[in-house]
Amino acid sequence: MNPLRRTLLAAAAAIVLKPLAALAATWNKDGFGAKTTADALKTLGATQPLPSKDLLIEAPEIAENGAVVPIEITSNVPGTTSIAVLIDKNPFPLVGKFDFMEGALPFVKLNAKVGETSEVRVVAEARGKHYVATQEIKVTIGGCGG
Amino acid sequence: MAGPMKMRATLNGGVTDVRVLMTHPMETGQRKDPDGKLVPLHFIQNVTLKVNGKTVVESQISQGISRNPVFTFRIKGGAKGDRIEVSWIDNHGETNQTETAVA
Amino acid sequence: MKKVLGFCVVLGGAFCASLPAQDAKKEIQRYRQMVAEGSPAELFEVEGEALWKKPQGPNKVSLEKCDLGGGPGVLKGAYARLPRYFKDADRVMDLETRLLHCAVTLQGRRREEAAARVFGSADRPSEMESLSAYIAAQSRGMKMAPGLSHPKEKEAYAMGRALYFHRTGAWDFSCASCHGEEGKRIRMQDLPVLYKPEHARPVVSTWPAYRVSTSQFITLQWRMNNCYQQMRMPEPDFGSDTTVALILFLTATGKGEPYRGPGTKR
Amino acid sequence: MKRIFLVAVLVAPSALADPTPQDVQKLMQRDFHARGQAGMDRVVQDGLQRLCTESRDNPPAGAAKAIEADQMKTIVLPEGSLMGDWKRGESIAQNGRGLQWTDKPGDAAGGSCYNCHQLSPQEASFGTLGPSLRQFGKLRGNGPEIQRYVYGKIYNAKAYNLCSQMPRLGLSGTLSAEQIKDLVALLLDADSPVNQ
Repeated sequence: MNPLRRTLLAAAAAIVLKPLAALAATWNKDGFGAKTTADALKTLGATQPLPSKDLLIEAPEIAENGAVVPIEITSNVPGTTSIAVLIDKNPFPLVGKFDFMEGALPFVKLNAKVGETSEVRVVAEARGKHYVATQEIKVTIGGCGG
Repeated sequence: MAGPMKMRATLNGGVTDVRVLMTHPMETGQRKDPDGKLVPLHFIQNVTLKVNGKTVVESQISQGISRNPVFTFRIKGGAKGDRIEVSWIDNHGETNQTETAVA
Repeated sequence: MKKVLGFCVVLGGAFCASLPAQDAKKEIQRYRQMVAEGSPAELFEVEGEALWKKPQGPNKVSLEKCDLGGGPGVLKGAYARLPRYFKDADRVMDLETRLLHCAVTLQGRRREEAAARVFGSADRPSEMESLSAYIAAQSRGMKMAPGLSHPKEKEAYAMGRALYFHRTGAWDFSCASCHGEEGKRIRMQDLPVLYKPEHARPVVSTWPAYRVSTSQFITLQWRMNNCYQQMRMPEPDFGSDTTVALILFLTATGKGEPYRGPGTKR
Repeated sequence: MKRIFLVAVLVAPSALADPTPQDVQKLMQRDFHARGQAGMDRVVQDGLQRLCTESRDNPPAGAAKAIEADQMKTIVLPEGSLMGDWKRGESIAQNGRGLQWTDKPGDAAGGSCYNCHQLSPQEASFGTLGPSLRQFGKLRGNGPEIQRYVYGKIYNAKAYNLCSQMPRLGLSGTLSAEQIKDLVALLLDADSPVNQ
């Protein structure tokens, strides 16, 4: 590759990467640093979320391994703009917050670490209100342990 | 350099499922290496999903997401050939991105 | 009366919850299903493809001309027909043994160097692991049909079967000590009886695999190695006739099953 | 010509007869290497392992009795009480390490008991390769005779059932006399969770 072409490519890469990094600047430091679910919810402005049957959690009741626990969330609450996922018993309960814009459905499937048997708490925001649903996930021991 | 990503976007009955895999250790900062030293906190903080250049999902995540993260998102409608892009940035400022067309 | 099984937390172990045994089993199956759907195994395929095409060794060539049994460079369906006899090496080889052979003969690498790091870590998978992921994936949907007609293949199969039932080591174990009776488990882990086709089929059609508990991609050579470790035995050489014979015996027992890996394991 | 070919075909199966335990051992001696504390001596079968391999764990009664008697002689009962501390016994039962090439030789090993047996009701993640030992002492009492039996069974299970899949935890050097006594207490002590 000739030097000029290399320089041009590097410049092109920088242009592509920079706006992405700039866009991705928001990260709720206080929320992710909170050691309790209550403190994390405060940073989301969701101190008293309303229980909702329209917020669906699809997750196994028993996980063979806490390192990978699949959790699928669907919000049928009209006007949902974000979904936050918390594992109550984790050292830092808040594991993710997903903001949905025009074009995306309020749905996410992820794999979370669940350190010990815990409630999974999902909080959705819709039209200025917060809604909540929970499910317990039990974590067990798998094989030989040797 | 960041390890590979892999993505699939499939149109199914008016909804496009986007499943994206990322290579990342997602270190909690509490794990010890074989020599007994703590492995520093190292995790993806933001994941962005774009459709034809327009951002549709902005995610903030923590070290509580499993190693080698896998996410599925859903897009309303969509058409075959739509350009799907996913990018991430971690707490070290490292980034990676991948793109695919809806199939 | 319904049989009740409890479940304890990993940390502390003080708190236990109860669920009826049947529901527990169903829930664990659902967990496995969901984990498999979100498996990062494909990431290793991407790395494996790059490695397959990367020039390496003194000869500065890639592995793309490696003959896995179907001719130089033929990947489609190759994994489903391994282990098998290779005339150029005059022995039966499984995938990893063959890859090591190609690293030596094509790339001109020293065997010791190419085999120095065959089992990787979560942070850094080994070449063998990534290559296995990539190559095995090219056999999806194809029936497992290892070589069983050449005299050396028959010999290896018989040896694999004898190894399976051979009791030795500090704890007097054979493979059948754990994988010998139906319906048994170690801790919560069900144990397939691998000399029975109905048990071997779902197993051999999903290796190699991503292992959730360690975030590692694991191969059949690793599985043999780790079983012997837990049997309190010394270590089998990578790619030895012992390991290949066992892999052939297991694969032959599960033959006919369409390959659907790389899979996901506990 | 044709006849010779036929003979060859008829002879072939015998050439492919199952390898003997001697054949297998010879291959293992070539294909394994010592690592950590796992030495190559472990590849050499003793008489018991040989007989159990040859008979697929169904040894002829006479031979079995003779070797069982030999195995019984290996059991050395310590002086005094055989009842240790059930709390320590519980953690020994939980521990699945010991004698592997990755284990440090000096570190205390475990008995791997929960891998195969149900014991305390608090531990739900137990294996089923061996029989459940729930309420073992409650059902069988905890007098000197049963203490000796439990100690002996853990020390060398093969003295009681030649081709048992249970390791000879004392004879193999996995567990010390003190550790085995703690396991005796886990099974027999009236206060042990096993007997609740």
